[in-house]
Amino acid sequence: MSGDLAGILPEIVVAGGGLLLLVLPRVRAPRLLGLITLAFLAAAFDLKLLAWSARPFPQSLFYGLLKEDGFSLFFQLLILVSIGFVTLSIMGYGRQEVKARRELYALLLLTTVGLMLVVGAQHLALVYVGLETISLFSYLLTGFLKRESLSAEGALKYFLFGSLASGVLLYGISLLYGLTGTMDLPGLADRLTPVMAQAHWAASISLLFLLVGLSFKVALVPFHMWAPDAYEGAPTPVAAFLSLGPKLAGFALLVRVFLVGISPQLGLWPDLLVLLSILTMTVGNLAALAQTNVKRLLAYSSIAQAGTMAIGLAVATPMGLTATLYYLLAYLLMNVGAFVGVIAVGNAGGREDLGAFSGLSRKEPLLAAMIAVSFLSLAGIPPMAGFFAKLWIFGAALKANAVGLAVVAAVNSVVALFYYMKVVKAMYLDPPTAGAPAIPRSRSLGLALGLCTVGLFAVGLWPGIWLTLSANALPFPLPAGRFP
Amino acid sequence: MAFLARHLLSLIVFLPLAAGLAILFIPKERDRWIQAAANGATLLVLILTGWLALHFQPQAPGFQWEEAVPWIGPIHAWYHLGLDGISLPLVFLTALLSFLAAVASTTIPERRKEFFFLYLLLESGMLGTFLALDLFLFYIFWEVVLVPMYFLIGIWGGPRREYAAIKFFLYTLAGSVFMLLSILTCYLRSPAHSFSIPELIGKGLQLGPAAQWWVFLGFFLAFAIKVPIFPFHTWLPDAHVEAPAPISVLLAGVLLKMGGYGFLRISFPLLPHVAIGFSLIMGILGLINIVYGALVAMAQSDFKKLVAYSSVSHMGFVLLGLSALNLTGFNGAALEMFNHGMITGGMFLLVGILYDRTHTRELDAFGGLGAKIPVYGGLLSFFALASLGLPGLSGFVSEFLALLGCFPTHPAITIASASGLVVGAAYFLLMLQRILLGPLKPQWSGLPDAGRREIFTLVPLMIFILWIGLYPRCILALQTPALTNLLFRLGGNIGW
Amino acid sequence: MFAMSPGNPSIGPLDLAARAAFYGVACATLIGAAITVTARNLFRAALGLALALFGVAVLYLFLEAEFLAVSQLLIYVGAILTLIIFGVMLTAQIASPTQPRFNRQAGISLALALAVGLGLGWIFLTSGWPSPSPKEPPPAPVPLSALGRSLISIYLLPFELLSILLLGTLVGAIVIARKEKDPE
Amino acid sequence: MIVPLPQLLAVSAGLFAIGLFGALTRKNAIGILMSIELILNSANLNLVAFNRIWGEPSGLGQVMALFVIGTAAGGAVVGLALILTIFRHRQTISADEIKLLKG
Amino acid sequence: MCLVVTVVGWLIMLYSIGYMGGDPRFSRFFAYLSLFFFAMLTLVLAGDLLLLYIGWEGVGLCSYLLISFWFEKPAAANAGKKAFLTTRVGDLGLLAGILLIAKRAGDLSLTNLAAKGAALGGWAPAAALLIFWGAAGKSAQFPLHVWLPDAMEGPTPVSALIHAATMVAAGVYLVARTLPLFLPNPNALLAVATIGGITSFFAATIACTQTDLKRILAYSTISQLGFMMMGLGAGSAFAGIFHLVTHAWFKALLFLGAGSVIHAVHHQDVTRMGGLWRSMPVTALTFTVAAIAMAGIPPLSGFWSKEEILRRLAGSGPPFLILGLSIAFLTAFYITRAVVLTFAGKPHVIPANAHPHESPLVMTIPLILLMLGAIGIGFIGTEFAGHRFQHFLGIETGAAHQEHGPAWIQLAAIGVAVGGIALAILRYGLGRQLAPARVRGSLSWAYRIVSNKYYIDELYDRLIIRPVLALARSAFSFDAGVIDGAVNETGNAGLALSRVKGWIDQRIVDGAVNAAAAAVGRTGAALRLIQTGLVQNYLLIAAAGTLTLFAVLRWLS
Repeated sequence: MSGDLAGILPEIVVAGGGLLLLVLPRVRAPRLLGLITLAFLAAAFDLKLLAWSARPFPQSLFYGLLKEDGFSLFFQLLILVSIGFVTLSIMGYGRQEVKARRELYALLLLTTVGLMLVVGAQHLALVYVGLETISLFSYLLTGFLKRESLSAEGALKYFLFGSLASGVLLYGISLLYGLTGTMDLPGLADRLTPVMAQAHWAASISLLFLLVGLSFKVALVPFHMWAPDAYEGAPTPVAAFLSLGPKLAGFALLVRVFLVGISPQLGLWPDLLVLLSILTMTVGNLAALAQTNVKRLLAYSSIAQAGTMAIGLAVATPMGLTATLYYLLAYLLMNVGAFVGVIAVGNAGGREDLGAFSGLSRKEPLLAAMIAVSFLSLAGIPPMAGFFAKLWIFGAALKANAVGLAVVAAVNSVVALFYYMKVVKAMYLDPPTAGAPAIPRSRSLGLALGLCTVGLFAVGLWPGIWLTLSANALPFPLPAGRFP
Repeated sequence: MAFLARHLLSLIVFLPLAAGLAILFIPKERDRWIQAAANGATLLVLILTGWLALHFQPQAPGFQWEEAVPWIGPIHAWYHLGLDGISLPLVFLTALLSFLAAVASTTIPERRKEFFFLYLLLESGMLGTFLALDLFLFYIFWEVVLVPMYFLIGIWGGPRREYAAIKFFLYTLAGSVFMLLSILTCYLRSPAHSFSIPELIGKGLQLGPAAQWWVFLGFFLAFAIKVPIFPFHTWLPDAHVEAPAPISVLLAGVLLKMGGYGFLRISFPLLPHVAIGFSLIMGILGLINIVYGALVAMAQSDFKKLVAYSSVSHMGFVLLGLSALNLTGFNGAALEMFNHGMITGGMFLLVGILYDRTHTRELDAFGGLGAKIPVYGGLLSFFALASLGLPGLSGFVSEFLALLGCFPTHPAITIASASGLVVGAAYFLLMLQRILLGPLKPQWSGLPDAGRREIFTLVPLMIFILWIGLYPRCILALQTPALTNLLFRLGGNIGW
Repeated sequence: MFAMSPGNPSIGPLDLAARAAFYGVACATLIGAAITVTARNLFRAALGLALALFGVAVLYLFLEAEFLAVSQLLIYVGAILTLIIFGVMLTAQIASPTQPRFNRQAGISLALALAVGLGLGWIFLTSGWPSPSPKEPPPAPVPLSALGRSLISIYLLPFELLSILLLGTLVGAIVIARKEKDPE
Repeated sequence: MIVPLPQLLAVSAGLFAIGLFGALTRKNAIGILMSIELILNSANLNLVAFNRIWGEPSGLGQVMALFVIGTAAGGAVVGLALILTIFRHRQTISADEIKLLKG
Repeated sequence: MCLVVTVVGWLIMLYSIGYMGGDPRFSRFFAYLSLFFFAMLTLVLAGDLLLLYIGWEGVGLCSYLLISFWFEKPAAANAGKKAFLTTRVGDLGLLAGILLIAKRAGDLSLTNLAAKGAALGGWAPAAALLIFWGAAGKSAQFPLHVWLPDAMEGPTPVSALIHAATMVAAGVYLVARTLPLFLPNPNALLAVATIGGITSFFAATIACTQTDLKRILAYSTISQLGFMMMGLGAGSAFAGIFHLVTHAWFKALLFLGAGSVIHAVHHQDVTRMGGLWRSMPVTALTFTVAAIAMAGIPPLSGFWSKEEILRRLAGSGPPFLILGLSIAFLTAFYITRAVVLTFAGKPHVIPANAHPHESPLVMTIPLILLMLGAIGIGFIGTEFAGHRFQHFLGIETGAAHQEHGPAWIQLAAIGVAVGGIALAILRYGLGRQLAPARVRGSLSWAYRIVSNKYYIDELYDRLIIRPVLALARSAFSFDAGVIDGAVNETGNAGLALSRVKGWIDQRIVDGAVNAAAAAVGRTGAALRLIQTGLVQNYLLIAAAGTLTLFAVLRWLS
């Protein structure tokens, strides 16, 4: 038991941080809250790094409910980094009533616990409780801008949609349990093979429900419709969080459940994922074209990006999965960059539409350049990380002979370019709006953007390191010589 | 020094970028410094490439000044640069036009710091594209060109700049995305398992005939959009017209060549069977480009648009030469790229000079300027004549070689294409007539003639145009061995 | 004999009575559910939900899960439903007779729900449900103590996570729902 | 006591379908919340029933059902908090009037 | 040829100093002229078709530059463009021919052409005709001759040099050069001869009707070029080249003389001239000598070369001979007409304020020198000079020497020349001045017709002049209306076509892209509509999506 507790020490640290923030006496300086949060996150990050270096893998904890392997560590590190970025962006957020609330930071840390546990979960009970934790806290965070009715509206829609989705997920779990008698992922994998033959449709339905529940988390089309509304209503840092945390967890679980737990040979999950990813990319990109609110645009963009990432899972090869992991890393950096840009611009006048970005390059050349780097990376322009991420995905699809998928993805990346460039165009080509308020300086936002920019180039120009990292994080041993 | 000599190509590629970054740190008020830095950097690159050209050994096999460093370990992508006879003229062209256009960029009115940063980034990208020997690196440079170009058109362009910029960006990206898929397929389906172009060529691809066609088409789309080949050309008039003059120079002078270069460097040697099968289509497309481009150019009333469409027509000769599948044709195609860069680059500079003075490009707004600004008139006539393929000037040599090369392969197409020469003459003469001849309009009575700086930007081009027109061997000798190699691979007619 | 083997011979009268009771409870549950989704009056819908929840609790009893039945009553009916009724009263939208009960997509939703229900039912009735070992006697119901033990041993992690969840939701809900007095 | 599994599952399927219908059609946000509770209950019914079949010593199904009840409580709290907030802003909790965010 | 170019060219340059004096672009004129010499000499001295082609295009360029030298005049600008374009059409043929030869024969040098012809095999006639096509463009042969009359918009020395003496002869030179290609192919030769004949006759008739002095000369040039082509078509390079040389002299002289006149009276209309011999005797003298030379009166140069061609034509068959003779007749007629109208008679319609005077020495000296040439140059090709020219050319001397045509050809040639001159004098020199009765009286040899003088007038008028005039008129109108029109219409049609293409470009090609983009955009907008903001719509879509996924799953398995 003590070994188990030692294994989840980082999670305990984070949870402790969250609880500490709850019981902390009222703190006037939001920066202090942020720094405390960051300190706990950094501690957990450090411990996770320690765990990474202190192999052997994998370790099974808590009666096999939790698995500490390269995969979960990879995701946990990504989660910690993204929550760190979110914290930084909260610290730079202009809305005092949001960022001064210690409950916000506490909830963020508690959500982090849920996220970290979920990505290592080997048991559907833990998966369910973990997902519920993430979801419920996400709803709350979305509604945190309580003076704005839009925030509550977004949160409510998110909540209603999410509750139904988790009901469906739960129903799927219950059926799966009925068919196999277990919720243990490895055990499930063993017992499902005969069941698929015996009760094909019941098993199919249960897995389909599972897929739907997870697709909601990742916001795959047609389970994406909450996302734009929630993103737009949420405080921008929370929108950034929504585009990262739940997505990371969702992808981790999709891999854990569908690629490892249920082998792709069972059933037609890869085909369904192909369908979902095509739909998601296309709908996400097309819908994003018509947007003028940058936050909403980014919501659709992150839907489309998730669709692209799903290709790596759909082809169900080591290369594909590696590509998805790399993509997640790149996506984290560029999406944070984009959202931080929205926050910085929104801080000036509260506007988050394209017009607010007009002429930014003349007023704030450095800020504009960094935002542009993020958007160009999202569009997949080399040598930023986003390009390489797309590249691996295309490569994985081609390698798996899914040429059609690769072509659809390629066409989509062209469509996507158009709306990403709308933002860049506004910043660089449009004249500044007369009388627009100056953008307040924020060190934390600058730090976050700077880190993202540097990271995008670092991941882009030396992709080999990160590719190897992703490949090492695969949840199954890499077949020798098959990569890439 | 030895280190520099060993990394000469890298130096050439990244020198502009370094200078561009340095320019970002020059205070905005020091405009002369900014201009001087840009001029200096481009001049230095020009000197270095000139040195390369002088020390290039045409007969030596393979690539020269090659550099290869592992870059992305897991996928065997290398940082691999090298120079051969196909790339050398284009590299030199890039360096020359970049320098001249930088000198001509004094007319850019505002945001000059950003302009020159992007400009130098663009130069790095273009040089890198021509020097990269690794498909992956090639693609990166290829894309790197797009971004600064987007901004250069979008920020400093004409009234419809935003439309033109995004159109250019979307078109080219659409093409290059498919090229990326093709590159990946090559990589995945080659026993070489590498992105290195020589290695891929050496070991071949393991692809069925149909798949080879698809891969070829992927490359083709990217290159066709860049060249541009009908019907993928519609970005070109917009982009050329809206771009500021120095950028139009690079756009027409260098960027279009990237497509033709891609055929010679990648598509043809990598997929020889398809290249042979594609020859007829290529020839027909070349014909369409020539005739169609010329006819549309004739209908233009906008000076710049006319020159832009003339590029479409001229690039048709490149295609014609490529479709020939023999040494003469290839020589013609490669030379036409070089020549067209010089000639059209000069034309766009001239358009810019006139536009700076008059702020109009309507051909009918001019007239009789030949008497008012004779130096300009002379320069314009010179470039127009070079462009319409007057023998003795470089344009003729390459067009003739392309026709000559294509003739045995596709006689009918060649003859039909030759009619483009007549139409070409027609619209250029019409243009000259509308600008220079006829009575002088009163509003231009105060028009100053071409200044020293402007003449300075044009004279080097004229020297080259004349030199190559009279003594084309100087370039042909450089590229012939490399093209011969390529033809060996294609099994084409080397003797012709 | 539990389980579904069709030709089970030993069906005694007691079984029959139990079975009748089961069907009754099942019907009550479904009717409660139906009231929940159809009642125009929201308060009545809440009562329907109570009926359904109660019915489910009785079904738990049938399944020899007494602790769960009690928990259902305590937590669901006792707490959650009360909360919901509070919500109904706070938002003062108990009934609005002028408004239609359903939104405009009722028809298609009905078709969809029917398809789902019938499809699920058909699949459940036709699937061969596995059983661990058909020849052995049915496993004994899980004793409460085992349940308790596994909650603090095997399932400690989700259990603790659940506590974090509840704590967090309470705090968060208070923050969000509380009327803002001081702009902290 | 003997309860045939298929019939039980049918009840759960019925609850699920009714809940789904309610979630799709109830105009009132609280009504949707209640419908979702029905769905959760249908799943719980499954869990307990299957637990009875498999007779696992750890009582996984029942434990899971307890977790579900717990999370449902949390969900109801969150949901009601959000509904109250939106009611404060808009004086309505009718799902087809909450549509400022769209497009 | 080279000598012709340099010597005649030198004289014309000298003349130009006077003619162009005072022009603001004096220096540029001479720059262009020098460039022309460079190109022309390249053309002439080229030992290789490609180099020849370079010179060929070069002279075309200079021609363009010089025709539109006074570019402020729209007519001049148009004429230059027309010249360049029309010859470009011809160049196309030449280029194709070069390509063909290059492909089939391997190299492009002008040596061993006969062997090349053999190597070309069945392609030889095609190659020959393509080359002829090119030559036709440059030498203004039917139907590509339309540019030459317009080219008279250029300064007169230019007309003399380029459009009379040298450049237009380049086509003849080319055909002569490549004659070995033609020789084995009778059909090719026939084509050359036929085209040449048609052109020549056609142009000659037109020349009879023109009133613009330079245009008369221009049509005469066309006619003479056609005549040369006929000579070549008859298979004799010598005949063509010989006439080319003589023609260069007298036609240059004619043009310079005309230039001198125009310089003096400032217009070009012969009907408004007359009696100019008084005020400008040198010009009148030289012009008249040149005219006589051209008309073919021995012993002036034109006679010898013309006779040579006619003799050759006799070998080609009677139709060609008759055609040749009639051309010779017409030539004599129209050139005399021009002389008579310009110089003879009283100065009757000159504008009152104009005082024509003789041109300066720098202009008249070249005239005189050219006159000497026009008189004497013919001898180099005759028996009297021992066929020096044939030896000089080094081509087919033997054949030319031995094969003497019948003597009546010489006589006929003289006859038609004299006839033409006489007729012209009759009609223009005397007919105008004298009353009809005096005409009857003065012409004793027409005594029998005296009583029927009206009939003779009628006959002349009806049978010769009217039909000729009508023919000429119709030919001119054909030229102006149909062919020129066709060229113009082609131009217009091309323009229209290119406009259509521009439209296609914008609407169809670009349109397709834009339409695709618009479709994408509309889909995006439609997707916005789906996102209604109603959460239950979202749920419904999600549920329907799940069902669909299930259906897909069933369908797949």
